[in-house]
Amino acid sequence: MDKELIQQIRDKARNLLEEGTVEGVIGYERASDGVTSRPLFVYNPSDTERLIYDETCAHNLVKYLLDKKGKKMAVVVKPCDSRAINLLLNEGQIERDNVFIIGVGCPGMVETNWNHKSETLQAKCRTCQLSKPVVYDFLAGGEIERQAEEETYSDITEEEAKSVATRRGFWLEQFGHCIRCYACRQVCPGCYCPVCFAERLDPLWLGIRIAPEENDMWQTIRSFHLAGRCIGCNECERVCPVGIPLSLLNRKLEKDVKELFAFQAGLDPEEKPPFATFKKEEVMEFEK
Amino acid sequence: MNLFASKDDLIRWIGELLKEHIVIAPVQVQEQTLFQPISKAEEVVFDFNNTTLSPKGWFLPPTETLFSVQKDDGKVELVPTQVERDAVIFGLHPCDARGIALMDKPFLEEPSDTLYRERRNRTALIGLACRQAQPECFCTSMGSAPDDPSNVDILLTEVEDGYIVQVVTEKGKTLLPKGLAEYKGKVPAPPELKAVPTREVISAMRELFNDPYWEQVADRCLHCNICAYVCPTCYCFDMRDYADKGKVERVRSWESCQSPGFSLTAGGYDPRTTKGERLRQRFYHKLFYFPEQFQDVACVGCGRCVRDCPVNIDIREVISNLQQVTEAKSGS
Amino acid sequence: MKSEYQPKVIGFLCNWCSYAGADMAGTSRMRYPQNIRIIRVPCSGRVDPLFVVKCFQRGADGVLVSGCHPGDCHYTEGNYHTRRRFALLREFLDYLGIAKERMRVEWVSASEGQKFADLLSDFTAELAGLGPRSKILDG
Amino acid sequence: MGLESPFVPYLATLKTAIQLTPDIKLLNVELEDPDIRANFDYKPGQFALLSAFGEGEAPFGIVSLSLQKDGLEFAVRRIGTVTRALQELEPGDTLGVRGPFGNCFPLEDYVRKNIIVIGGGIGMAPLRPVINRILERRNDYKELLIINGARTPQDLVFQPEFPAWMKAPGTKLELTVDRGDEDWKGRVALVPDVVKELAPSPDSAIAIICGPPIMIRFTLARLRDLGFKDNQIVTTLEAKMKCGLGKCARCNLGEKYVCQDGPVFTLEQISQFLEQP
Repeated sequence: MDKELIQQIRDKARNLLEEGTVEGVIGYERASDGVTSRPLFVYNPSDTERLIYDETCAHNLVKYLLDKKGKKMAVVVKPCDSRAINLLLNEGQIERDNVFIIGVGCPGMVETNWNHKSETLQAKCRTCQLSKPVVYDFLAGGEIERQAEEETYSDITEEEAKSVATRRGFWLEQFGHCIRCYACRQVCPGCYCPVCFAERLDPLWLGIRIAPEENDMWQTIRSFHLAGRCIGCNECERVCPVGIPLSLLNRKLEKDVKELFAFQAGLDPEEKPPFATFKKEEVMEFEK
Repeated sequence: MNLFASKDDLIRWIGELLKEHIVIAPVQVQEQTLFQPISKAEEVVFDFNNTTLSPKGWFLPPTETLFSVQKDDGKVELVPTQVERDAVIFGLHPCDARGIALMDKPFLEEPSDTLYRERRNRTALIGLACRQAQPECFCTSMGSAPDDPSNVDILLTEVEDGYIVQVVTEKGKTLLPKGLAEYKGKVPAPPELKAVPTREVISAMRELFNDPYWEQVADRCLHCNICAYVCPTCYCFDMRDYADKGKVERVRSWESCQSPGFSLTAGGYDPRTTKGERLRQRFYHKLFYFPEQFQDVACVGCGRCVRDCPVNIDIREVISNLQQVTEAKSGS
Repeated sequence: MKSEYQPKVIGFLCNWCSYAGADMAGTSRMRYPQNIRIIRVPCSGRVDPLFVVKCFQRGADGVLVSGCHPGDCHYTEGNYHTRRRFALLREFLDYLGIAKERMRVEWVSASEGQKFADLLSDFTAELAGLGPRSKILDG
Repeated sequence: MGLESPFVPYLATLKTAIQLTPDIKLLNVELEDPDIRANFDYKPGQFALLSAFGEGEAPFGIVSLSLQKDGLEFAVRRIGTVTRALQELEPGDTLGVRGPFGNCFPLEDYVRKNIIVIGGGIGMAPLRPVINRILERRNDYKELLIINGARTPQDLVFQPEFPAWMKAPGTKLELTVDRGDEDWKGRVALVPDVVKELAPSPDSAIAIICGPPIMIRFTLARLRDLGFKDNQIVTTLEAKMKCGLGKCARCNLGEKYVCQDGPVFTLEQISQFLEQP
């Protein structure tokens, strides 16, 4: 743990609360296992001492801003998470004036399970090119030198090279494990529809059966609704209790959106997302 | 009398059981250990921490057809699902067995859920005592123990060179393989677990309902259904028809009190709209409503929700927080 | 009775161009396969990817989304959005194991009855070549 | 094991379907099995689950008085997929019935009392058998005041029965709508205001109310202003229900299951629930 960095976060949080700049601060504290971390909501300056920050702080706290609409909140934001702020600003879900962003540099988060912390960096962190959040009001700890690999999507191209039938088999097996707990949706900062298509009753797009056909439709639509919107925090995959490799879906779409529309979500709060705009002159594969 | 079986004996025994039964046992699927029907004894995993999902799914499947609607010449007939075969759940830990015993209470209460009852009657439970406890385990605070034989037909306990076979019920006796020798050695002591002050809290629950604690702890709750679906005692369900090409079935699926439509009526009325109200329902059902109705806490201390909650809402911590709240209230 | 495999095609046709094109094919008595179930939509831009995925889930062998030619949209720009959306969806479904040949996006104007008939013949033949799939469980 | 499964409904045939309002139909259904029909004994306030096969099941209050008198009737308001499918059934079609479930209005306890029945919109449905039971045993009760509100005149539910209700001795029917139309000569007022205006006396009286939550909330306040005690106010609760058997754990309010302990409660009982509706 970087004590100095943590002190900066605590001091800032305490200031913001004492001055009344914000109603609450969303950060991290140590989890009940004493090893990993969990989200913490601080409303009382004295509780700021519970705030921590280290390589287990994987949660993307930006999601919680959607619960706190209309309230002034400060939030601890890692570089990858900061893209979610831009996404939500872009989509008019949060107001910039209501959010105080305590940016933190990130050396990369490690793989964790309850009561267990590994030395291995999360896959998304190995290719993360951001040395600091893309948007912040205060940067705790300053920029961090990162030596990231380039994102080559090699796992995606590997999948693409397989036959359609092989891919079908692979995904059906994966979706067969899905228990429709909807943790992937609930943790996602981009999933905020007041009524998700999965809960719409009329028309009933998705049945209640926890069965491959329905699960397949659930995951297909869930990930496609995030096309051009997924900011790559990979929280969905991290929280999946049955280990479905959701990043293979999200990053496939990320890759295609990059190739087809030269767009990456969450980098610019003003840039129009790919499905909100078009170029008259562009020609798609099916038109050739 | 305790008997002794080597691991080879067990494998042979499972092979025998497979002839007449569906055998559901822990198997390794990618990174997970899951209870699944096996086709051969070698698939069974003996050394595992609690499986990703509890074996409750055998009795209350994630999805099942309750009955199908058959139309013949315009005449409608409803055909209920039948339980076809006897089954054995092999290798379940005592906490999971207690989970099944607790599920019995709502489902076997009259009018009993026939499909559940039939599966229950036709399934034998062969338990496996836990030689090690995980940090998330707290079964001894929830009416069970790592070596608790009370909810299984046979309990196996691993010893150095094999397994102690303890026959608990008559049903268990009928399943026993022939020729097992008596076990005369010592029965190993179960692992010790830290206590959670459940009883104290339950008696105070009525006073805690409107405490601001619920909204505070729910702040970080994502309202996913993980805790409910991994839980051996969560039993809420949904029912709906499934129609495809003239085939109509009434299906029942798992549902969780954390999901958005859970208590929302068609007319648009919902008694639980805040995060705290929704999360509170889960803990009240476990720690207050279920005990009021059936005298037992609807938790077995298996630790799955502790282990799998993405934001570390730890029921043991909730219980001790509630105790603190109670103490603070009575102190002031 | 024909025993050979007849693929099932769902066609989402925009009201202004493609539906009129299909109508023209019909009224001009052009011959085209009868495998298509047509759903008229106000604009190809109305077609939610959800509709297409649902079709495949419930057993369609192929899905056609058809609208006005780019530049001719009755609502000025609906079909430009269609183009982007389904270019991506086709790739994605293919990745998930539903061959991209099973999903077509075509621009058919009100006067292109022949084009509509020809493309349906071609699509049906291609789907027949791919063979049947039972719901979404097969590629 | 067989048809004893509590989830398998009784088969029934739709006898008649009468359009009561633009979105409410009165369905009269007949249980197919004569033995089941003979034993399907229900009381005012109880409900049943109706199945539209292919869509699903939903709970409805039984609006008829007794099997012998009117068979089995339900007022179904089109509100979702199941209700739509039920409304689309034609006479002769098959549907499913499970029930009767829940408790009932303890009308025996109200003998020799003044009864005030207050219903809004489809909330009149469970009150209809209450009114008809009182009229059937008219001498057992004192004054009967019925306050029935709806959004518009067309939305007043049991209009064909209004003449009989008005004619009955010692009975007053007060109608009100939120919005009138050209032909409407009656009251244009909200139900709580009508309660205030008519100011029924709480002496030896019971108020039975059902309607949308907002109407109930303000009506309760008016009744309390008039001096009604919580044990003099009775209502029937709505909740998300799936099984009707206290098993699916969907409809609880605190430790009470609406499907088993309710749906009929006095305000006094409700105020003691841990969780408030």
